[in-house]
Amino acid sequence: MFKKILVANRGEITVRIIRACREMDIPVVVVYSDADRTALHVRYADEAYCIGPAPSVESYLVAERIIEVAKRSGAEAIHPGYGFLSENYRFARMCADEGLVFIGPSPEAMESMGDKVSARDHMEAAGVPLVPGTPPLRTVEEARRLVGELGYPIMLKPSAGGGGKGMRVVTSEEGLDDAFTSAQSEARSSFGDDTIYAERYVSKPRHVEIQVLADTHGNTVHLFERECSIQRRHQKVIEEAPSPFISEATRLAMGEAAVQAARSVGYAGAGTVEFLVDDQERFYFLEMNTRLQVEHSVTELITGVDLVKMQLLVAYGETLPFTQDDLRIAGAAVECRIYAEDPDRDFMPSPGKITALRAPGGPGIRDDIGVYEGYEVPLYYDPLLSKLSAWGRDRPEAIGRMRRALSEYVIEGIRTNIPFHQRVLRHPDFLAGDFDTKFIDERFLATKRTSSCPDSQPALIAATLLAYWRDEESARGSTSSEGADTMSSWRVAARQGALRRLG
Amino acid sequence: MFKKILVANRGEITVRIIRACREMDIPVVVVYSDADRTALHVRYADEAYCIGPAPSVESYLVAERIIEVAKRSGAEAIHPGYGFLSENYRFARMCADEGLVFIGPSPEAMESMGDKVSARDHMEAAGVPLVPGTPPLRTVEEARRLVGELGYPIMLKPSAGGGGKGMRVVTSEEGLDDAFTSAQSEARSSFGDDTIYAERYVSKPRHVEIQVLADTHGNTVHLFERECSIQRRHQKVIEEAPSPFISEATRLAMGEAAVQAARSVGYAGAGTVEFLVDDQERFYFLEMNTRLQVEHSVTELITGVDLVKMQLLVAYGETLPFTQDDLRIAGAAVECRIYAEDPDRDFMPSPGKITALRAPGGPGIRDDIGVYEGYEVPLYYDPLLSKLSAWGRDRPEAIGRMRRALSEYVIEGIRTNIPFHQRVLRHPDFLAGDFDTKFIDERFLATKRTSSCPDSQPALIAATLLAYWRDEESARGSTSSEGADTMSSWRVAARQGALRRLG
Amino acid sequence: MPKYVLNQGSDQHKAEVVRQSEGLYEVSIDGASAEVDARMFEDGVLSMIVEGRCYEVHFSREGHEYMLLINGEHYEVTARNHRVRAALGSGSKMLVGRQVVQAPMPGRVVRVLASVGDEVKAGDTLLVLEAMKMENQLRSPIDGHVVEVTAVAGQVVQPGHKLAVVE
Amino acid sequence: MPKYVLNQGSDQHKAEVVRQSEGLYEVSIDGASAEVDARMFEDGVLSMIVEGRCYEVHFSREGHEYMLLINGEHYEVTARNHRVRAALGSGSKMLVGRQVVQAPMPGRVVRVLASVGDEVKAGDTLLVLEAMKMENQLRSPIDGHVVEVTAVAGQVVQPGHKLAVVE
Repeated sequence: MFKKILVANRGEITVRIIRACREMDIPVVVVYSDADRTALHVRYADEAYCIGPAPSVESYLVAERIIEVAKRSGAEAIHPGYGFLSENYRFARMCADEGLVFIGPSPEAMESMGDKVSARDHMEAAGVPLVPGTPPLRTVEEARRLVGELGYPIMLKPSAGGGGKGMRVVTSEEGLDDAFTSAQSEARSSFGDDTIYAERYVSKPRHVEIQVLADTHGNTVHLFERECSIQRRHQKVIEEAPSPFISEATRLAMGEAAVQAARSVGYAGAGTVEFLVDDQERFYFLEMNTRLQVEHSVTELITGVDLVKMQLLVAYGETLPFTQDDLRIAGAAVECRIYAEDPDRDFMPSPGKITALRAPGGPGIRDDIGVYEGYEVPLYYDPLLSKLSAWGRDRPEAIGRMRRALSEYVIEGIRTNIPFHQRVLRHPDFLAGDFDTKFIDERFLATKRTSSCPDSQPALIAATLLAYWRDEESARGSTSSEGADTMSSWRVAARQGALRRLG
Repeated sequence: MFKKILVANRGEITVRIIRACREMDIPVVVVYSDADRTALHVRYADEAYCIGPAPSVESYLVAERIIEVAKRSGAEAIHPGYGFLSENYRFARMCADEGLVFIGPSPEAMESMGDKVSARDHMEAAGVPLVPGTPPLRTVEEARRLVGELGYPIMLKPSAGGGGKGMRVVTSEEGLDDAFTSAQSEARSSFGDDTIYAERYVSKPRHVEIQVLADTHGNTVHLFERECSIQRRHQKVIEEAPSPFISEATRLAMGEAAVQAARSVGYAGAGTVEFLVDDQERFYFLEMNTRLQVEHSVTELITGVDLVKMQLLVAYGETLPFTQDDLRIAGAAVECRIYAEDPDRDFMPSPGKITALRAPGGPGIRDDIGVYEGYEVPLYYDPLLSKLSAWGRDRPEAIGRMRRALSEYVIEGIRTNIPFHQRVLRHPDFLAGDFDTKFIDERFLATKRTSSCPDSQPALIAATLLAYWRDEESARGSTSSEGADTMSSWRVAARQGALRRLG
Repeated sequence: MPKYVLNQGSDQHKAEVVRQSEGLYEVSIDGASAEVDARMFEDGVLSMIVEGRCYEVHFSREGHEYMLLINGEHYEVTARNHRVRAALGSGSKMLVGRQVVQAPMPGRVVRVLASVGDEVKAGDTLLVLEAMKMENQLRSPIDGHVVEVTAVAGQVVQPGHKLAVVE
Repeated sequence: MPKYVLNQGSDQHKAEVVRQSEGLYEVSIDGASAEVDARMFEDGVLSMIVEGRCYEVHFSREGHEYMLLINGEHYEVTARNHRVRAALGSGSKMLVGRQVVQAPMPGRVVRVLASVGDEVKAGDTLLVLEAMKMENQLRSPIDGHVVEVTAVAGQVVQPGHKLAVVE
């Protein structure tokens, strides 16, 4: 195995990779920006080197500097994590040129999948399903014939432009003539081009992705799907595996398609093939992520496979220690991304100092954290604090454990989206598995929360006691003037036990 | 399911049971002593009632008071945890008399298994293997004949007395005559009674136990074994599942024997049948624990079954949701008991205040904790702070994860046995699975630690910096006189960030 | 006996506190009193046992307003003692007059949607600020007119930087 | 320049510290110097980066002796500056003379093994104290004779309670 590796990333994913290496007795070198000397990944590493100022363009994205640190420290390979340089095929090529192993697929595979058009072409050639469409429709008659072959419902789209202009959903042949005429005229007036084509309308779209793993000896397997339809503004926030929606037959077909997709570009390492699935369980290729995903833990929980260790094994040239037949789904897993953001204020980021932290534990709970108590969450990077995952023998048990764990999670000093997760995990549509990618934005957040307030009485009591203690404290003169009496100084007082005297 | 239950215990096991109930939406009532208002189980409960002073004989062991709280609060059932009243059949009977469900087996089953002699009789009748022996041996000739039938090696034991006096290990027939004569004479002079009998000598004994689970509808299954031979002074400290020692055939035979043992007393609920296993993989009944075990988590990790939830299900009268055929061993798990004790000072208990706490997380790690940062570990109870468990696809991965997690565990303010666990988990005999119940006391602790001290240089640097900061601090007069300059006040200073100014 | 006036949404309550012993209080809300065993822990969490029922209360404070998180639900309660209340008069929380919209955190102005003279409703987005890799909409705190826009798209701002004024 | 004498087991080292900037020090041990980026965190853990290598150091202190835990290994190092060292003379840590064995924690005396007049070696068990459900052996700190035994089996003792004296 590698004698030493470098992780070119920060935060919880770097901690995650350090943990895998530690378990394999591989020393880890990390890099950090000026803002990150106190970051957890630096505390956990074996070696750490500063590579520049806080903005990532001047540190975590400077390929040359990272490669220099790798060579100077004697690291044999570089794990890019996700984000930053992880999908940059030029960086992968630079590593190879410098005699370093890039822990990921070949630069060629990355390049093929990195460009959307090239990726679609590869997929079409490999027989992986894409959203079906027609060539440009010149006349109403041609539209009627070709759309009839495609099948309803369809979406009429102008070849030029975008932004929803000129698009029309048509559910049956009756509506086609009118829709075609008006779409053509809108396209003409909007873009000066009335070329219209039709694409199958993906109704109630779900985002379901397949984890694949391939070695350099021709073995490619899939590790089943992750359901990632719980998204806010196209950002995944809750993921689970398996999907509560797709059938065993669809799972099998999607897994095979994903393996096919990976093989078609000579893929090696861990990757994810993302699909859109409609309400008829038809699936269409979206894109392939040529790296580890944030949500990889749910796959690890249902398969028992440590994906980071597998990445290292494959990068070192070893053969995958299992075949497709060895893999089974055991139970169910769900992951909540814990962000430093305020769900009550439009999910505004909430940087600052974590004054208290207690992560949940107990049966079925896994916490992948990147912060610690006393840590100042910096402003420069992604607000992901931790990924909380829960495993259960079935979906209800996994969700029950997640809710229980969320209720135990103490993060003080900054706001987090934990209350948001708790509300989603109590929502009847989520529990029933009845949701699509629009659920959070269009159904969940759009409906005003009806405050049932079961604990209104304790809230009144708590506020009374807090006001009482504060008054007692000012009566004793233990705090300064009202102006300086900010919450934070008051918190410090609580930490020093001053309030326990009052209690 | 029950509308509400009471947990008649404290510490991490009560937190464990609360978690299961929370996941099943069952409100939990707890009881606490005067020393435990601030205990984690009180903070996590739905309801909490004080039942008396700190000593457990005046609180956690007062059956009447606990039953009164259960009735007053409307709890329908009582979970006894382990220790305290958990194996007290009179308490179980009192519960039944008061219309409360005792979450455990029937008082009759508890009574049968509680008495060693009665338990052995039951086992003999049920065909469960006991350490084979002979009747009293009156003459050398009789000894030669009966011991020959039993098979060597054997242990000669005086019927009277104990403490090792008069005992002789005999490995073959040649040594028998001399040993028998001298044993007789020593027994006569020591106890005034020269009756001698022989028992099969259990060489290199291992402690392997089988988890069983039975419902009240006649279904009894086993959930495989736990290896518990890593003991210090007969106290288990590290447990794992499966045992690295026994074969599949032995596993099967032991499982069947354990089910037989449970059936023979009409057992319902979760229980453990403990066996002694010799180096030939012959196993002998030791005793049955009619309750949840401390080390139940390793079984949960390899089977995916939540044993506490199963206890609740069975107590409510439901049928087990699986049969023996549904159960499989998946991977391997190991547990370390984290105690407040100082491994460098003869494992002296180390009560006090936990000034900082950071529990490990990440893949495969489960932490069942009963304390929190700022908690004062009380003097009155067991020093078990937490149970740390690790799961892996195989034993080496589980051990690797455990070592990694131990290295992340931060518990400041008191001493813990974490360094002891780390040493055991690096020991070649432990890694090879080559140990028995005498390993820790006779081989591991008996050999002086050869301090390889790989990090001696950083230790010198750290001590220098700590001394330097302390000098700087006193130079500024920020601490009081030398006499008051205790470590704890210094720590408080560090917590308040004073030292970061110096940094 | 310390007396408080509590406001939660549109509801108003009267509260009283009597300290009975170390950690033990009698708290009455609108005349209904309860015995409360209350402890403040070092993690900044308040633990209460109210007549046997346990609550872990996470909280923060702004002025006299307490933001409480209990069992995953948020509650906002203002608690004023009689003295403060007398000084305050009506105690209304309505925002009136000139409102300066400031940057709540360092970031980069991505888009400016408001122009001077625009009529806006409370909650309308005035501009979009990018921070921590996320786009954040800054909204008008009141119904009114935009009287000043100082933010420029692409500009990097520090907390407290004036971005717009609504009147 | 602050200078220290370090003792680890039977080894003695000379150390010097130069503060270079916020969090950055040059520390030399026996003349070999290293640049050390050192931070004390709120959990009481010291984080050091020594020429690129990271260490998390858990520590406690008694007098001038530091008990350090680094990567799961314990180290005990005494660090004295020149002033302290001068006042101390030889600095030897040998225990001599009359030694009082006290209860290190509250507990119950389970067994008393030593009698007045017994000859004991350092490390011999004098009595057994039960606390936190565990039996704890209290041992003689020196080679010598038991001159006093005040502990009685069954007795409940508080920390600091005199149990025996060895000379």
